[in-house]
Amino acid sequence: MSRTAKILSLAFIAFWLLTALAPSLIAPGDPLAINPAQAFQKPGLGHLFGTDESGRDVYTRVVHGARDSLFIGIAATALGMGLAIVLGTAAALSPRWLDEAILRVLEALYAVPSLLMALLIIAFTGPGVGPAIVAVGLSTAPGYARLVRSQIRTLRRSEMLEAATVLGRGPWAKVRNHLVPNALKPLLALVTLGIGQAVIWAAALSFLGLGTPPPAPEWGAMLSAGRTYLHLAWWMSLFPGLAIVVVAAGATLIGRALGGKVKAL
Amino acid sequence: MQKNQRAARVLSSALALGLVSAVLAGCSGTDTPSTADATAAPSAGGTLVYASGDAEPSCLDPHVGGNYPQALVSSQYLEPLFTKDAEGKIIPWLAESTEVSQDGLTRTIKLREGISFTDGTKLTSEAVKANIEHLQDPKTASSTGYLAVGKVKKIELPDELTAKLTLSAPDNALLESLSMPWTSIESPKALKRDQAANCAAPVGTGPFKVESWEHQKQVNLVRNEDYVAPVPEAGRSQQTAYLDGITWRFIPEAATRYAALQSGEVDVIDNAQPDTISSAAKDNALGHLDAPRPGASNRIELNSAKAPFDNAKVREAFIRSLDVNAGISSLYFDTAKRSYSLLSSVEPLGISDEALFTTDVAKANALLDEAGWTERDAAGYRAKDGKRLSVTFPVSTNQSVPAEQSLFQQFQASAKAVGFEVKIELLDLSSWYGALAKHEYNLVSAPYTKVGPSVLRILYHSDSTVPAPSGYFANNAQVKNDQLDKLLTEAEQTSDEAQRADLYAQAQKIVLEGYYVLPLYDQQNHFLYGKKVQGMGATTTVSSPTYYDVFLAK
Amino acid sequence: MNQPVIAVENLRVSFGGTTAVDGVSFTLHAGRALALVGESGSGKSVTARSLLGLSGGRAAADALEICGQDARDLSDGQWRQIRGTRISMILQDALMALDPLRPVGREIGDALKAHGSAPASARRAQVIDALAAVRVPEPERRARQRSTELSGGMRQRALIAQALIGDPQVVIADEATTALDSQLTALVLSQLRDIKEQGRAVLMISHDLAQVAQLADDIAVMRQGKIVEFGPAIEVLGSPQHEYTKTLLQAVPSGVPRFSSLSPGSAVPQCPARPNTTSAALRVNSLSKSFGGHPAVQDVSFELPRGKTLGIVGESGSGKTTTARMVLGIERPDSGTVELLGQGFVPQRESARRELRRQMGAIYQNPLGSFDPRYSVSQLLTDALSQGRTKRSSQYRDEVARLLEQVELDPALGGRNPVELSGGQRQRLAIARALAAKPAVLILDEPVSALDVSVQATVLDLLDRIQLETGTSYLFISHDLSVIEHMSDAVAVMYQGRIVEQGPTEQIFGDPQQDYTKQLLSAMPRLR
Amino acid sequence: MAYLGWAARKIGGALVVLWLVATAIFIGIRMIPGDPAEAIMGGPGSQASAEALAAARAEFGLDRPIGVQYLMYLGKLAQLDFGTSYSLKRPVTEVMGEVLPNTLWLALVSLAAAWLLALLFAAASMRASRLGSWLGSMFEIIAAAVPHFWLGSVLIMLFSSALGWLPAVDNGTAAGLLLPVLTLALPLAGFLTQLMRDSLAAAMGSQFALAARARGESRLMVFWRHGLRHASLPALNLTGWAFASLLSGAVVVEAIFARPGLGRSLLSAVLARDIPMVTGIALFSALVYILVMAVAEGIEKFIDPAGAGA
Repeated sequence: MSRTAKILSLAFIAFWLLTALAPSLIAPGDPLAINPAQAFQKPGLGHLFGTDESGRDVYTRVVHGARDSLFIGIAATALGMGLAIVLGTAAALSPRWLDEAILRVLEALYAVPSLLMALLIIAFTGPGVGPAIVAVGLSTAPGYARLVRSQIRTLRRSEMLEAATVLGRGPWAKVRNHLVPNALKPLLALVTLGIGQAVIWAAALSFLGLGTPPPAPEWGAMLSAGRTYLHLAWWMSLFPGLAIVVVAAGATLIGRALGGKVKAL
Repeated sequence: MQKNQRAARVLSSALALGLVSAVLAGCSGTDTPSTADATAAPSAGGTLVYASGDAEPSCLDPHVGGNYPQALVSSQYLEPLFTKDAEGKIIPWLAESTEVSQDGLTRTIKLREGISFTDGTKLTSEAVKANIEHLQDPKTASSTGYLAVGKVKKIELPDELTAKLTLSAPDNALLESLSMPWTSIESPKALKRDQAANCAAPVGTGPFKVESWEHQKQVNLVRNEDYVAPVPEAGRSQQTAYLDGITWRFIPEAATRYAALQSGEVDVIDNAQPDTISSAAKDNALGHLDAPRPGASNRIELNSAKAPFDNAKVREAFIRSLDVNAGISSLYFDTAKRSYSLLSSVEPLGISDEALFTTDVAKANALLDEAGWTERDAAGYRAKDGKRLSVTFPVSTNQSVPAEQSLFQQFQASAKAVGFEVKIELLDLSSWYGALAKHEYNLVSAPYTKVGPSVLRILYHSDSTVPAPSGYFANNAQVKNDQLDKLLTEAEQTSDEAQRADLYAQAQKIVLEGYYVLPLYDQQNHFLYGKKVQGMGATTTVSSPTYYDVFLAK
Repeated sequence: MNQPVIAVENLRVSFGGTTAVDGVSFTLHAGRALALVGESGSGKSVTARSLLGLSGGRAAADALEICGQDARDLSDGQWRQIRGTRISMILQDALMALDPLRPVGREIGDALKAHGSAPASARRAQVIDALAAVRVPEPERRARQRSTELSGGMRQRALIAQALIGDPQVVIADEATTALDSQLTALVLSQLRDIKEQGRAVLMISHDLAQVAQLADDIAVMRQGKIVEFGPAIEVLGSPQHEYTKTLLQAVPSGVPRFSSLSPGSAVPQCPARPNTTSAALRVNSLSKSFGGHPAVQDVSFELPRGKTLGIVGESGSGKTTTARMVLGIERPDSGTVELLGQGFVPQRESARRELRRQMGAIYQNPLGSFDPRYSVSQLLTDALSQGRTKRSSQYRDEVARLLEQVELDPALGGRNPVELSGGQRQRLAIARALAAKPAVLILDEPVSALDVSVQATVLDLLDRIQLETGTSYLFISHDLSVIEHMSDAVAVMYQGRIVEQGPTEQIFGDPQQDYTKQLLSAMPRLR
Repeated sequence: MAYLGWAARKIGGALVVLWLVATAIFIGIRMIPGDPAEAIMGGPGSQASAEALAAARAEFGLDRPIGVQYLMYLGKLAQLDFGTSYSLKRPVTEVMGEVLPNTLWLALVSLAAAWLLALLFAAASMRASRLGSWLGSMFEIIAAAVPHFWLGSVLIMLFSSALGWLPAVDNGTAAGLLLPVLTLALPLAGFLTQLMRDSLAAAMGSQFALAARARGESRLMVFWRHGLRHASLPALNLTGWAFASLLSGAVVVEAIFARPGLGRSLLSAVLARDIPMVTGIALFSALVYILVMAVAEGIEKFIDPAGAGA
């Protein structure tokens, strides 16, 4: 990763972290404050991104929405990755039959497309943030798990570990010094790629009315509300849409800079 | 169980056709409200493409279940026994005449001669019996129609065209009930088929018939070439419909539906959104039909059986804290008129009282103080004995359009100012019914469409607080008032029109003044149509448009 | 003399701002072979590719004639007319030079497709003829196979057939013999000789003078984009004028006695006092291993005396590497034992032999894979010195510096990542790491096979010096007979998983007993 | 013979996967709090009659031990009996038979379109200047980051509402397919381009490409014969994932463009808590996924029998 890329990535992450943790620093207003008289204001000096149907400031809402959207994306990815590390490591280190069994489970998870899986879970649990996280997490897990598995298997057979054996390193030292850090590095790249996608899927669920309930300023829910007024107030859906694109594209760029390949998704 | 399950609805405009809803089904002669050049002579031919935003019905026979989307489509191929004239008076349609016995317990209906179903079966009194029995058969699983004919105990057929209905109690709403699409008359021969076949293609007497149903996409209707109008219209070039057919499509996305109308892919859309109605008004190419539904107005009910709304002061405080008008005017672009009534504006017996609902934040605060909600918690909400003043508001996403959901969010924000915490829960229909059945609500908005003021009995009689075996009850406000019960029962049984109006007025006053209900506006029912479409305007008694008079300009 | 088929005058090629070829001139005549010799980056490949219009950079020349045609301002379309029909190219690695996803017959036939509209059946026949001409058995079947399904020899032949099918007058062999074992090298050289004898001109590119000597009529020695010496092969090899040519010649190990320096300026102590002990550092007793029922190593036994070098030589697939891996205790033998310094090493439990492992180090052909990619040079060495306890270098700074010095690496490289090092530097780093624990035995598996001859010379000199200084025993595995001859005290020849012959180096190379050994030696390119 | 063994392994694996999905759904239904019969009939809101509940109990053996219920459930599925959708009142298999072809067609056309777009972009980026290729890579990253639901609305807004060039809803013509296909294909093309570009660049810079050029082949021929194959391998490898993401996208796209299909059926089935329908759709989509994977693997094996390029 080049120096500029590093600085830009860190700035990008810092910006969104700040936005998510202390949105009031960037947008001091109340994202829920209504003002029907000010509904459907065009973007301008008073309202940078315009206002929505209840006169809420879209800019404030987009900024405050970062927390929910990113939280769902990060939580879902963390869940998927956690599950993937457990399953992938288990598969890589297990005897063949168990490896096969875990692979089938992963394939079963894979065989139900992510949004379908989310809907399936929601069919059982009802809508909400929790099910959205579980759904997106579960459906991303098999992709990560396969990577973890192949990564560990490759590493196990690698010359690097052979060399460590030859140098007289014990099993614990090999796992701690070489296996884990080297297996984690590509995962880190993939996680950044994955968070972007998880944000999109979570937004899709909110868009379908099955994720974060309004009036919380989650981006997908804002888009969902905005699409009704697409003819009248394009800014209501443009800006949350842009926020999703910026986060997902930025995450992809960072992931790629970290050496991640889309391949493993 | 039916209350009216509309999948999505819209707001209304002050424009063009505000009055059209009073026009009767098919019985026109009334001028169709018109787009710029409504003077073109009717010409036959062409297929109209209709785009519905409602969920696709699972059955095209409105006897089964019985919701508004079914009413919309079935009005094209089924006809009821009665309808309303331009003044809102019930008149016979498939029936020729009717009379009721002195005690109000025997209703005789005489049918017109010379009308046939599209399967060739003649319309006879046998059909009336078969249809009412079909509605009452539990296997049909009718909810709306079932309630409508609930008092019919026995049906005798003195001759081929006469049916004699024996009732369990006098019912002055029976004719209104029999004017609704959910009690339309179908071919008795066709009703004998299994339910799946009947659902796929019900057989009626209407100007169109069901040709085929491409699930999830469209229902194809074609002209009934043998149509006989029960009340013939003078001056028509033909007695059958002008259109060759109607393609009845399902396009759930409001924006897509409107885009398709703009680009001319479809000719008529329902569930038009407020903003599109308002922009269509500026667009000379598009016509607008505003047809508020009859029955109850759209309103929020406050559950008086549960704290904190068991206290009338708290109910009033909640209602006074809201600035309803500002929200409606901005969200609905002045397409929806504020209502202060329990009943739709098309119901002549409805009464209004604006003074009860004016916004008064100071009074709201005072009332809450009086009711003992004097503490304030960390989040700024009022509390009593450490308990927060919190109310739950389950909202069915199937029954609430985006503008309405936004309105509720605005209520949430303004109620917070006086110390209410309103928890809006957006639920799918199934979970929403579940929440209601379990009494997990303090506020609820449940529209109910029915012709006539007898809807008041269904909604506010204490009997309606008793759940049906399925858990459903219609009295969501949980009003239990002996005097009210008495008024509602009497109103339904009297044969004196003036007395009926007076009894219903007294009943409405009790409900309104008890702050059980916050009326919002009529049940919105807006249609937009393209320039080619001429002759739009006629509707059924439940305000669903009919297309007998409609033609496409060349 | 007749018209040259290639005449180049003052050829200059640059990439961006860097000049890769700087004023090269030569001529090449039909029926003759010219060798362009130099180390990696000397500009020889770029020069050759310029003759095909494929230099990839900006090329200019005072004259560039191909078969009498001025090729300086040809359009891409005109170049395509020349490529394959007048001048063609054989690339280094047959596995990489033939598309692994396409049948070789199609690959060969593409050359015809590009140049004419012969019907498909005629093309197929021609392809099969071409394969038969380079002595591919069952050409019909082979034509349908992909390069990955062919054996090494078959693949090389297919590659040559691909270059010859358009009947070109000039064939460029770009490192066509590099990294091949001796048998394959001999095969390719004989094919090239056939090509020359057919009256075509051959331009051979190589870094190895010994191989060039087998074929070339003329030799041009290139360095830093310039030809530093040009002349008939006999003269250039026999009495080199330029210093650089001399260095290249000196670097060829074949026939150079042990401990004689191969590189200028390297200080191998002259007359070393070598321990003359008979005690074995490593004793290997009848190791056997089979994979999926196919025996890979059968009954291999040998002894490595302390302070000496045992060379194991054989073609690829002869079982050398499997043997090395069993000796290292990475691969578990089906039967047999290994003793290190008199103690049992294989088949002991890993925990039991961990202490003993410090006595045995390993060097691989490609050392990069054996380094943790996250570690810098000094971290790698610190990790080795601390027995894996730390990679922070502060505490071991002096020892790291000493190790780097021992393998003649600039201590300034300590902060670099191994990826940034050259091949020779990486191999030195691998040696330094192996030496950190002061082992008694080093297992060297093809340690110099990936290196240019001149770099190979310096690494071999380094290994010599270390052995003299530390008395470390080497098990030296290579397919390269000349390297084995130069480095080993004793040699074991492996063939099909067995040791067919072993003995002192002079005996094996001077008086081989087994037919296989004789055959192997006859294919060995020699300078001296 | 090798293919037979491969097919047998595939079928075996597919059955195991289907069994796992079915089992997960079975467990899911049992985990819904309350009466499972009510859950099967569509949750509390279905207000199913007592008779209907009794019928459901008998049909699914809910009064029997859980093991028996499970076996009955599997037995029915094995006979391809997915039951009757309570919300549509029609057999699930019949509904699937209607909607599945629509979704498959949409997904396949979109997959083809995404491939085509990705190849075009990847090929174009080979010749592009530094700025051009930077713009290209930004474009592909942004395309991959655009949510379907937003793109669909914007496309309708632009091409139907404002310009009136393309129909917003399916009208049976190719033009009606254009917007939904673009909506699905653009983000996917963004992903595929990222994949293809690397391997295309590797192939075009490889020794065999040089050898081909040295034989007299033009750049275009090298692209056709070598670049394309190598570029398609990693993307082919990802076909299963791509197809799954298309099915996910179909849920949204079918809703926006009013197209009948699997996604829309699922969405309404979920909203109606129509468990037989949900079960059927989940199993059908798993089956489709498995089939698509098998076909993709077959093509991959055909292009690259030795697994050399993967």
